[in-house]
Amino acid sequence: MMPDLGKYAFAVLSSYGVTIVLLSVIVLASVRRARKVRAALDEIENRRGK
Amino acid sequence: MRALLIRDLMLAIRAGGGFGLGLAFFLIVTVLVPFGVGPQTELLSRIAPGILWIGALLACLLSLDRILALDWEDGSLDLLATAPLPMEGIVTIKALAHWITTGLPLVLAAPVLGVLLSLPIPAYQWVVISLAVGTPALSVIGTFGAALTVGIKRGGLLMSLLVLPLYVPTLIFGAEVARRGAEGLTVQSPLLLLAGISFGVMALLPFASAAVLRINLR
Amino acid sequence: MRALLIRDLMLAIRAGGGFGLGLAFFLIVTVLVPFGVGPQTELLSRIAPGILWIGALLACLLSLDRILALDWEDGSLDLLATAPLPMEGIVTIKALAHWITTGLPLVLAAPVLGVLLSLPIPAYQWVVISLAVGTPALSVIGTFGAALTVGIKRGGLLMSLLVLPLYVPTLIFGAEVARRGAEGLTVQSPLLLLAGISFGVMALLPFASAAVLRINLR
Amino acid sequence: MILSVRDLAVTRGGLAILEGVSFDLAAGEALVLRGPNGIGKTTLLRSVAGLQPPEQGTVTGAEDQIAYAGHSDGLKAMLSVTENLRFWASVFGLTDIESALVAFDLTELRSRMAGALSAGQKRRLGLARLMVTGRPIWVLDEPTVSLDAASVALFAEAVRTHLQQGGSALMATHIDLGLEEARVLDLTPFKAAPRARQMDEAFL
Amino acid sequence: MILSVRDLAVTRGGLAILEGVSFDLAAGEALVLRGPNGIGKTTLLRSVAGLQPPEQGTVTGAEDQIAYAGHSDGLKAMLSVTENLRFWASVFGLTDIESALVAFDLTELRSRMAGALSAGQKRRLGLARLMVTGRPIWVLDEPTVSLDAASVALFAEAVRTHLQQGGSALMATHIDLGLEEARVLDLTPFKAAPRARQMDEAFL
Amino acid sequence: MSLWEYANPVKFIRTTDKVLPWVWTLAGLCLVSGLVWGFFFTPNDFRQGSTVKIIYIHVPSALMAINAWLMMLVASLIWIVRRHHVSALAARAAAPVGAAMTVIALATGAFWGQPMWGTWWAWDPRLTSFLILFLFYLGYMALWEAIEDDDTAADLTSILCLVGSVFAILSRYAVNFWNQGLHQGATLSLDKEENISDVFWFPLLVCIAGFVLLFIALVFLRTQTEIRARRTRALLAREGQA
Ligand code: HEM
Ligand SMILES: Nc1ncnc2c1ncn2[C@@H]1O[C@H](COP(=O)(O)OP(=O)(O)OP(=O)(O)O)[C@@H](O)[C@H]1O
Ligand SMILES: Nc1ncnc2c1ncn2[C@@H]1O[C@H](COP(=O)(O)OP(=O)(O)OP(=O)(O)O)[C@@H](O)[C@H]1O
Ligand SMILES: [Mg+2]
Ligand SMILES: [Mg+2]
Repeated sequence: MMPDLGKYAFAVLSSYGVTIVLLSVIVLASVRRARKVRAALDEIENRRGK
Repeated sequence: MRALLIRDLMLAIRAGGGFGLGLAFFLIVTVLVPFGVGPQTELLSRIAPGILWIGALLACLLSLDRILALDWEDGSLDLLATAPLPMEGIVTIKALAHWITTGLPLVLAAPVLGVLLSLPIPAYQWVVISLAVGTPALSVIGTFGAALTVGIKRGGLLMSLLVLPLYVPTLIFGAEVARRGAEGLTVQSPLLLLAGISFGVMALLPFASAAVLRINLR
Repeated sequence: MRALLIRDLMLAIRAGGGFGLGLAFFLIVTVLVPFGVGPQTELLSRIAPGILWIGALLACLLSLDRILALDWEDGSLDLLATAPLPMEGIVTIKALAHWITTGLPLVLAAPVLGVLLSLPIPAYQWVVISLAVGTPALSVIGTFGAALTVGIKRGGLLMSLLVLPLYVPTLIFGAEVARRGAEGLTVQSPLLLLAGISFGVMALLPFASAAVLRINLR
Repeated sequence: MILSVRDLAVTRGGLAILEGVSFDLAAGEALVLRGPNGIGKTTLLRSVAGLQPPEQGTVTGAEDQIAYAGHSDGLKAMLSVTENLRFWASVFGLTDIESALVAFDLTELRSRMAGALSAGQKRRLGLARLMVTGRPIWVLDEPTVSLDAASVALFAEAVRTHLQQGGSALMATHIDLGLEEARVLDLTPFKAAPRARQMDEAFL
Repeated sequence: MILSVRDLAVTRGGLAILEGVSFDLAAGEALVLRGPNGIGKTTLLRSVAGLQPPEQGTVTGAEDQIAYAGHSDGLKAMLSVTENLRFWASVFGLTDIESALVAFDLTELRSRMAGALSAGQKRRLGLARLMVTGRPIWVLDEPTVSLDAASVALFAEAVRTHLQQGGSALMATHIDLGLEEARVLDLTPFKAAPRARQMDEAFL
Repeated sequence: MSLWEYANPVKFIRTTDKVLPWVWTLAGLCLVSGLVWGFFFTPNDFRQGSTVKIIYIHVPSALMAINAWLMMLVASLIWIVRRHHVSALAARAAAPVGAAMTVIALATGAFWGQPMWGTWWAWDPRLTSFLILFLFYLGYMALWEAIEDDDTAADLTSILCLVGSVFAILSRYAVNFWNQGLHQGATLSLDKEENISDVFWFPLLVCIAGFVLLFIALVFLRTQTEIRARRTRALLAREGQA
């Protein structure tokens, strides 16, 4: 399955690795903060609603 | 306006800071470089024009937070804002005072410090000319940075970070003039570009600085 | 004492200044050097170890005035002096806090910035080691300078001038270690001397700093 | 020359502080703002002086008429008393500083650096600055802090003279200013109900 | 526990300011220093607190007994109210800050950054610091500056409690502290005759 | 119905809530298929060997890094001229994403440069101007963080963005003047004749689409978050807390 990367394996793999890590970090951070802020807002709105 | 300029100059001389600080820092950088990279003359004279420019730029960068921060802290800026001076005038005067107390001494000191770095003879005039043309731009851009960060608690750091990329074009053309001068090449086009930046920046940036300062004061 | 350390670290992180300032300045210097001296890799890699050391030293120098000046201005230093802490302890903690917020980040950032200056591969480890051994000395010496000039109106300038000559030996041996490392020479003797300076300074200078601070406070 | 404040609301740090404040200040009149710590006197005065845009309401007649003196004096420690005063005088286009020095009993200290003054002397210098602005409306935030009785009397005298010359004064204080004739406005009733600022209303 | 000051002379900027000042301060006692601006109250207090060596005379019983609060509050704008207090508490080896917060009505402001307090609120925080030092002698320079009437009462209350617990207080002020029981010492008679400092006498 | 309606926070959240799942899905699909295609199913270049595979992330991230700044510039202008809160918040939301893209482009470029040019870093014009762009991002984000008052921060950062853009162009020009390039020219430009073969071209397009969609999704999500945070603060203020 794994393609033959030849002597450049390190460069290619680390590029993909860095990209995947960074993209995941920014996505996860965004999603987590979105959840947190949403929860905080919901709490206040519900309290107000009651 | 004249009163403001005179006060700023007086303060710079008397309270230290402004006047000596830039010059001292310039001196420090140039003196340290041979200790750091080693004493070989040939190497030093190759990097001399660049180091002089970097030293001048750092000296400017460091004295920036005196432009507005001190006046902010002791309340003078509030009072100036209620005084009958246009904000554009205030920031221009501040930039001018900064140039006189920092940029001008740097220009004058550069040839002397050039000796310490074995600056090639033909380079002297071009280092001085390029600094004379370029440092006003540094002061004006720096005033914009200072206005942007006045009143922010972590101002100093943030200001350096914001101003640094804005300084890059000036540094590139300025150092290019000095370096080409050192090698005896023609310097016309970088010098024109440098002058262009200086004038453009002086004509336009004070408006941005004034706007930013007004926002920050409210 | 622990409370003081924690407070200083907290302030450094929160109020900016301390923590980021040194690092940002280090970054600024290394990024600017190529613009100044030109982009030739071969030239850059020759001066890289020296520039990294100078950058680290300047970054330390700049953050020194935060060690004591801020506490002096808002009156905390008066209060600390009347608190049941020995003055020697206070200055040691202050130096430690300065090293943690400035020296340590510099050590960690040096390899990354080395890439920008095309630092030769064998030099990486020696740059890091020499900085790790040398920066504590910079912090301790700097605290002495800060104590000497606290409360003086033109403090910043004066301090740089006073501290600069005190920094020279550290810079010479530190940069020598890094440079020899880069050229693959033996580094033992400058490294030993550097370590000697660091330990000597850490053992003795706090007493001088405390004495000087006591005099300055009255 | 009338300063008139109508239905003013001010915010600080994103919170509404005061609302519905209205008052007029005629020539020759002094108005003292009172209220507990943190009610918003400083914030209100800054709005009136034009340093901070009000959230609601209007301030008319203030433009270029106001000399403001806040909690900090705007003095330069490394300039002498006369140099400090002369600077502010020339910013406002005046030249005479002698009468201000005399009015606040600073003649003996004239060549002292401002940084070497005692707390009360600094304050006197800060107040003397008002007299060299030539502005008709004085807006003062706790002007008599650190002043001894004699200096408070000097201050009251200076304000009275200013009022007689057709000026007016708006002051916040907790302590006696020695100005019995001044009108007093207590800010406590104007404390803002907890609410968001206007600019946040789009988000509600 | 008695603080005793004998024949004290103090200088400032190379000039003699006060001389021949003597007083005692017993446990449970409060002493208020008065005198016009610039007479030397601040300088005297700094000498008593050990921040400045007196030129002549002695201060006994002060060593490690004094909590000093000067014109500036020693607050960090970027730390919250509790963080500021807790820091000073742990410097003096204490941990409880709640009672100090309550005594100066700061509980509602506890998580506010000190930089975002009003002038009076800052001052209250500066005074609350005294309560977390555990020191018996409070040396205070114009403690009630910027405070409203209610806060002055809080302060007087705090001083009284401190006195009842066997502490004592030495304060300089121009305004009423709400402490009728305090002894008053006017410094005017101790004003030094114009003369050089001792250390300069060798040159005369 | 005008486009500006979406500048109403509530409306913005409602609309983007509907669109977001689609954008996420599409972005995921494009990214995964593009990267898998590029990584596993493309041949090696005869000259560059397997390193060509880096192109599938390097080029899209570099494109997005620049475009994110452009988007921030437009949003800042809208805020300055029309004072729509959402656009200021969108600019704020985009900055960290743009910065991440810049880091990816820098990192992949460095990994690529090591085998191709024998060095991680060279002061090539394009690389250099990217480093400067990264500094702009850092400064912009730091300024947002440092200012407490939301509208003040919006005003100041917009002006910084405008001035910064001018200087970014100036720097780009200056850097070009200063040093000769080592870096590839524009292979993507349409008017040139085909100088990249279809085998590489199609997966690259898919990847670019994936990055664009991911950027849109992230900006929508983060803008929503900023709006909600702002709303939370406003509500708390109304109740007299905070
Ligand atoms: C740290 C190093 C690098 C940085 C910061 C960098 C940055 C960039 C940038 C900004 C673009 C332009 C996107 C655009 O304007 O359309 C780009 C495109 C490209 N880069 Fe790099 N690059 C780096 C290293 C490399 C290396 C080492 C190679 C290969 C030898 C490479 C190959 C390419 C290619 C083929 C393109 C597409 C060109 C086009 O079609 O426009 N890059 N890179
Ligand atoms: N950044 C901020 N965030 C939140 N609240 C703030 C901020 N800055 C100030 N405040 C609050 O705003 C209120 C008004 O402050 P202001 O300084 O106007 O009061 P003041 O009436 O002048 O008080 P004082 O008499 O103590 O000087 C205070 O309660 C203060 O705590
Ligand atoms: N560096 C200096 N050189 C000369 N005189 C000075 C210097 N610093 C202070 N003084 C003078 O010393 C005197 C005492 O000052 P101090 O601050 O002790 O007064 P104070 O009684 O606290 O006054 P206030 O009530 O105004 O706070 C003042 O007259 C002041 O002008
Ligand atoms: Mg106030
Ligand atoms: Mg005093």
